[in-house]
Amino acid sequence: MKEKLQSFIENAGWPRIIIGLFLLSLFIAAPFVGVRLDASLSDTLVRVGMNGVLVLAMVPMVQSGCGLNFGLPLGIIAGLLGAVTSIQIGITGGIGFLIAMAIAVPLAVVFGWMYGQLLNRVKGDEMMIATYVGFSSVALMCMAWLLLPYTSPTMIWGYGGSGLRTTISVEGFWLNALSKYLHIQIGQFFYIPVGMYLFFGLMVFLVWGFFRTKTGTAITAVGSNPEFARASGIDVDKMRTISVVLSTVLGAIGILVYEQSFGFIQLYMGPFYMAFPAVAAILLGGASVNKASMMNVLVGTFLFQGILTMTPSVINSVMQTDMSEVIRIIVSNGMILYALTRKVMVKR
Amino acid sequence: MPEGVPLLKMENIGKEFFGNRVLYDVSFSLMPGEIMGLVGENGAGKSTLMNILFGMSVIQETGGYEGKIFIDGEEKTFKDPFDALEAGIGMVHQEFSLIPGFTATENILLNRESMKYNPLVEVFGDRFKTLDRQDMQKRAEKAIDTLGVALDPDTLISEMPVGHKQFTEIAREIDRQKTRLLVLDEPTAVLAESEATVLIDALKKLAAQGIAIIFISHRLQEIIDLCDKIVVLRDGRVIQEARTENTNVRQIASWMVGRQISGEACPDEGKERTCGDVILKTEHLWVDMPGETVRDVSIEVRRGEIFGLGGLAGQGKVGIPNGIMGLYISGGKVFVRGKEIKLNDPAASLNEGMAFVSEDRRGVGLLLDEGIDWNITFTAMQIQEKFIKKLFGGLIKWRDDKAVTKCTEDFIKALEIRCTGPKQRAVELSGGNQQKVCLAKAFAVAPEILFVSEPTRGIDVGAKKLVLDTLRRVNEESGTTIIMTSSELEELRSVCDRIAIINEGRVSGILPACSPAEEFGLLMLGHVGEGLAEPVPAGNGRC
Amino acid sequence: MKKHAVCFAVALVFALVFCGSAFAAAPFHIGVATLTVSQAEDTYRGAERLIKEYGDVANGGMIRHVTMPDNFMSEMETTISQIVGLADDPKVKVIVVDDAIPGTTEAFRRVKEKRPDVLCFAGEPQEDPAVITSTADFSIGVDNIMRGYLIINTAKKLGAKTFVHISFPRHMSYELLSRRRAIMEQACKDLGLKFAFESAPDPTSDVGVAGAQQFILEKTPAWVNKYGKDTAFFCTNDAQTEPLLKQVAKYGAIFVEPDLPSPLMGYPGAFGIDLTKEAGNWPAIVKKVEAAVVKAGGKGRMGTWAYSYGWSTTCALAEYGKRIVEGKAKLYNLKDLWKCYDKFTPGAAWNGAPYFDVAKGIKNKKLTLVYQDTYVFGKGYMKATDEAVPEKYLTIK
Amino acid sequence: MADRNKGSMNLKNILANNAVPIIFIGLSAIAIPISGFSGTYLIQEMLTRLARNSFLVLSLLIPILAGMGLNFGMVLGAMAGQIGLIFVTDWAVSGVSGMALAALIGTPIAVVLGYICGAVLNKAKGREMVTSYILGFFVNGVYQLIVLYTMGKLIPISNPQLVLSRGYGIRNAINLTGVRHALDNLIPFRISGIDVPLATFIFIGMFCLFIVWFRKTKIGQDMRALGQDMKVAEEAGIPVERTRIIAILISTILACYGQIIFLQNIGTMNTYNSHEQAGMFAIAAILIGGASVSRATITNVFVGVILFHLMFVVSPMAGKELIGQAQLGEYFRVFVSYGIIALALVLHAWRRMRAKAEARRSLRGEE
Repeated sequence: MKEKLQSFIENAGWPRIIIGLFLLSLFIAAPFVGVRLDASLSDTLVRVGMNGVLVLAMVPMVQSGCGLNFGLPLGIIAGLLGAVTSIQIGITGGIGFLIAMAIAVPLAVVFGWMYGQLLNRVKGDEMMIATYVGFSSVALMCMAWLLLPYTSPTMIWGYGGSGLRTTISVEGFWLNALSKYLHIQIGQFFYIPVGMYLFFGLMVFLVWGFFRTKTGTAITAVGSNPEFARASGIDVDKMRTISVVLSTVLGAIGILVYEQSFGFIQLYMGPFYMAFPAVAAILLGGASVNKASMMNVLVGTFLFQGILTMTPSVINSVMQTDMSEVIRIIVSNGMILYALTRKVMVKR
Repeated sequence: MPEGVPLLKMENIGKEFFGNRVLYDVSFSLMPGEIMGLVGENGAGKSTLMNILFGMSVIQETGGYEGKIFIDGEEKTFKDPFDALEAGIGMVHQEFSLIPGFTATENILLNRESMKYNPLVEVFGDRFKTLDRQDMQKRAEKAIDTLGVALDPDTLISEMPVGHKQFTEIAREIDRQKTRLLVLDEPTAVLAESEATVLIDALKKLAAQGIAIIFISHRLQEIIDLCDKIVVLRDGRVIQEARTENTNVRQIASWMVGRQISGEACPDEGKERTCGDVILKTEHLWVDMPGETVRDVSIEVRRGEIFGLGGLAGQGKVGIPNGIMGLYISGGKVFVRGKEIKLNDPAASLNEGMAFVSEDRRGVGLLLDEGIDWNITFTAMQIQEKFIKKLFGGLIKWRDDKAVTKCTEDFIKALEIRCTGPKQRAVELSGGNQQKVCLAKAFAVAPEILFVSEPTRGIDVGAKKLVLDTLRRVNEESGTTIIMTSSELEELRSVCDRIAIINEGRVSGILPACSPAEEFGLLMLGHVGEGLAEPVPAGNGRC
Repeated sequence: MKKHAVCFAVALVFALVFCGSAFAAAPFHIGVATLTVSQAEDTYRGAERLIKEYGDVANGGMIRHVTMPDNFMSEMETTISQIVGLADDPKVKVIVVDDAIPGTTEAFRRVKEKRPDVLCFAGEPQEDPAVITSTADFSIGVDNIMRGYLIINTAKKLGAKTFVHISFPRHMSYELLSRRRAIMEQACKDLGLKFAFESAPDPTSDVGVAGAQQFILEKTPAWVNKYGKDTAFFCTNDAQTEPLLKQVAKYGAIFVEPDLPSPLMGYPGAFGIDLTKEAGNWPAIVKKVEAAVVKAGGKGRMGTWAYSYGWSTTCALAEYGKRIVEGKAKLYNLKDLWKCYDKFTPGAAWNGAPYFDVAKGIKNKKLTLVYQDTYVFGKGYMKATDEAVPEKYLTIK
Repeated sequence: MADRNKGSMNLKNILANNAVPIIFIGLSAIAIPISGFSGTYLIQEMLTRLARNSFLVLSLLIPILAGMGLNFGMVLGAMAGQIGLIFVTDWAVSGVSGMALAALIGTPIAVVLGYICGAVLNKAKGREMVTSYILGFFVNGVYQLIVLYTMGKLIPISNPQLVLSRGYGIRNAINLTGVRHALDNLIPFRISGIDVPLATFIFIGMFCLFIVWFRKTKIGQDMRALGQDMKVAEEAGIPVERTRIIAILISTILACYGQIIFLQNIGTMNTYNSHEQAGMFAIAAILIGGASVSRATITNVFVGVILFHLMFVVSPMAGKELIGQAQLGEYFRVFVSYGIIALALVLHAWRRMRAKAEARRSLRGEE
């Protein structure tokens, strides 16, 4: 029994157990302080579905040894372009969503390819450069949002008559395009968007599957030991580029999934900090900077989003103070820090 | 023997690494001002002996040593190199321990700089003393003068020729006022002959001032020129201790490599071996592999042959397979089955039916963080699309994990890899088992030509035998041509048909494996033409 | 780097075209500094309205418009230099900064050091009242003291039984926001409502704007369930107002008015309202928004101000400054100020008074707090400007 | 032949080594006339910004010397300085003595934070930059916790101008009237209508001398050594981890002083945000000045501050004048400032790889 426990702790890792227990205690405490358990749980689950693909977008680059994708905004921008173009075209429902995706994915491929070329030139410094590439591309797009000739009245500034708004509602277009399929509603507050989960599941399956193909295996090997891969006749730069493209495409799809559930498209500085929650989630899930699994994605997204949902409401109700927000910041950044300073440990 | 108390006396030194005995009962002594040459093959135990003397942490971490060390007749134990420095022992390692952006002066006085007092020291402590550049310059010049070489103390290390770097290292040891014993580990390996001469003169000067020197080198002529006496180590034992005036290069060489068991060198004597036509040919191959530069190598290897590449470390033998397999930038021409192959492209070499077991197991040979199964099957999967299920008419190349596991299990059985199962991570295996995994990886592609580089380095005797037997078996059963690189001549002689000795990036000679050991010894030391037999052209071996 | 080069090449061509137009002589210039549309649309549009009225300096007009950083909380340096840069033009006699984000005080101080004659006006100061009044000649803030009572009062009129105040730590470090919260709590007690405080993630923290909005989006239904349908929600952050409006309409709760009220605040985004035809015409915008809100189910339960607070204030401050320079109005004469408001907001009822400093116990004429009547969609004006606010609320901390 | 080769190599190297400043000078040369700012204004602005920012940027030099890259952890020092300023404002100590007192209070806090930062970075060797970046976020949370919830309650702050009227927590903006321009105006100096903050420049000058001196000390030499080769330094007996901590410690303390100088010039303090961008902008400035993550000089600092801030001042205006929309200038500025950092990092990485290839080439045989 004791051994079992020990091996469980070893497998899960202390940080996850601590956060998991913390989250569990929040869930237990919730009903006593007047926070509805079903609603909270449902919120957390919905968030996992919404953010899951964005967190998944970290995996290919981590696996290929490019580090955490702080350049996620680049993929998000591709997704946003797809989203606004789809609204401009004006087709509603699932087809509109598909159109958005059809536009976003090729753009993401192009962006990702360029981004990959850049990262191949700066091996070893990927994370820092990715951060700044993300930031500057967001600023560049700020100009583009104002200048691009979109005309759909739901998107442009009401008063000025040109340029895109900061927040665009997707209601009436493809709000819940995925979420509404097969969704389960139990009572008023418990709701599971099965459609979105299926899609997320599909994405996880595709990524998982990809890493079981020849190319995916090669990418993993490149991340594990580029010299080994090279000696086995693998074109390391090409594999890295593929992984970056894949990450960027997933980022683009991820933001679309996010938006269809969220109901709004966030332009301008919106994508600026989108990478951080995803990075935090996957690190929280137990990934390291060069190894990540589907399990890391699922666990990490659940823990991170759970804390995000639960701390403000529960701690706020317990302590009657707004301090919860500060505590959340300390906890989540503390965990990332822990993950970064952890020595690469040899198991067993 | 000179009279008086010896400066250094090592008595009955022994050392074991994880049950692998590398030193047996080694004793010698050294008088002040005496120069001792320490010779022996790679792996004879020279470095371990010096590491013990210098108190390197690796010795402590692996369970210490046996025997006693006396300095001036007093017993000493060194817990770390700083103890040894304190006792007046200076060591110049094979790899330079220099800071490239610093001048010679700064390197000579690294962490021993002259300092001036300033009032801030009272607040912040001694490390806030300012450097006394003038005094540093003086000290550096003095040390350089002692060496008697022309070295500008203001030159940056990064801009120096290799020889000057070596002098800087030695000058650093000289600057230590306490240094009375200087250990030089292959100081001339990187030097041109003229530079080596200057160094030898400088060392003689030092000895004249009473500093004792232990000089490790493979250049036997230098040893004879410089040293007062030599100690020859072989397989961890002192084979011979002699005054240099009483010996010569030939004799030392035979002491170094000679073994009573020389009959074993040609295991298959009498057995007829059939070799085919030339399968691999290189013309003026050069390889830019740091530390193992290959300059101009032209060899021919026949089908079904086991071809050995021997020579001392750093001479380029390891560079040859690395260059042919495209791991390091290379030039010249390589023909396989008469067809010229594309260099600098690992995939092209692999596609030609060649495979490589790298000497750098952890760096190139293994995916340490992945399971054994991946390690073994990866190359075959990527190059030959083995273990791949094609779905949707080849659109998706799905990894066939079942086949992977099956193949891995077969190899685990065949090569007796000790592990918990196909999924165990490579990093958790012992060196010998890791080596078996590397071999299995090469066998998995069923190569026509197999390069094996230092296959027995760092593994125990049992594993060694298994590895060598496996190579022999594969050669016999599948007719695989094997090109094996090894620093252990005996190992080569026990397996190979012919052995090429590489010296300074060039072939200094090719001999049948049964040739006398001394001849190989001479070739290794660069004494081309002084050998007993003429180099053997391809096809003149036992084939 | 290529990108930069291309940008500049394009830019250069533009410059040559623009430089062509001659500088006709306006008698003096008015400098206007606002945020960008992505941060605060209304003030930016106010500046555009002024340019429409008085012309851009580049084309010989009166208005010199600059923007301040989006990331203004941490880029104070840029804010300062942008505002001080306005005074570099010797013809600038009035500088209007709206929103007067942190850094405005210091910028004004620097302007005054060089050009004491320049009138420095601040709209909606985000620095402490005591801080901004130390350098600005005149400031206008939204009357959070009065509104602390009035919003609750209006909420009661709309049938609210509970009042939920949503905010986060950083906002609660703003004196007026923190005090307003205290006043609201007291007013709730006095008027028989239940007061609740809910905290939400800070949009400037690591979760970003979207994460903060999402929190509101999912929590609102739970809150409505917890506190009942007759709950009035109030949120201190603009970005979070948008999803809040959407959910309030959907779940049938009450929303009196946004923190910085405007028909453009939150509503067009939340309900996806097409306002292209109405651009620039406030009454028409209100009508369109009203239709959308009623359709979404917020009839008689959701409100705002008919004219944008930020837009009106930017315009009024510039107009006020212009009239003072021209000698047509006097500084600190509120009647003159109301006239300026009226010019841009025909038909709207404004009220306001000089700020009362609780710590010092004196009125500060340099900061005037203003408020407009609340317009509830599908119901009409609430006559909030006619309401008398009990004295005691003025001193609640 | 060899010489000519070397000559062209050198020119190429000079261009490559200074690509970032060269691009910046080019950009500025185009943007200044477009922006329409007067020369006096720009000179004044540059002098002010030089005085304001140089110290913060200088604090980056020592960790670079020690091979730890760009210290994003300097925001920790900035926070320490701000805490010092809060107390000084509360006690109404004004002028230079107020600044000195603020520095005195900030120093021990900076020492503690710097030690923590150094210790954390020792555990993240090779990932220093990202780690210190996240550390900044983390400590920011702690800072908020302390300043917003304990000050005024657990930590006595009496001035009602500072504490929120709810009784605890510091207000979001603090007027630093007491120490405002205390240093800048200590020695009044005016030349043809331009105010020169002479005392600040003297102070910065003294600090530059300190750095020059520091490089000459034993510890400076040790840092240089381990900055170049940690392993060799360790073998030579230099206490590597300790020296690295000291490097960060010094940087943090200097950042603390730098932030105090910065804020005395700004005059108001954004309690919860002033420090946030301190690191980002200081790093941008030093990179634009031509420094790399492994090599930086005092000249880099000053050139960088001038170029970066020139761009900062000019680009919004230039953008506005060019495109006709005020806000595009703002976005353009953000784009330029982040883009340039990305570009600088890419160029450095590329150059490093080239240098490595070069070094390997020298190992190659005669062929």
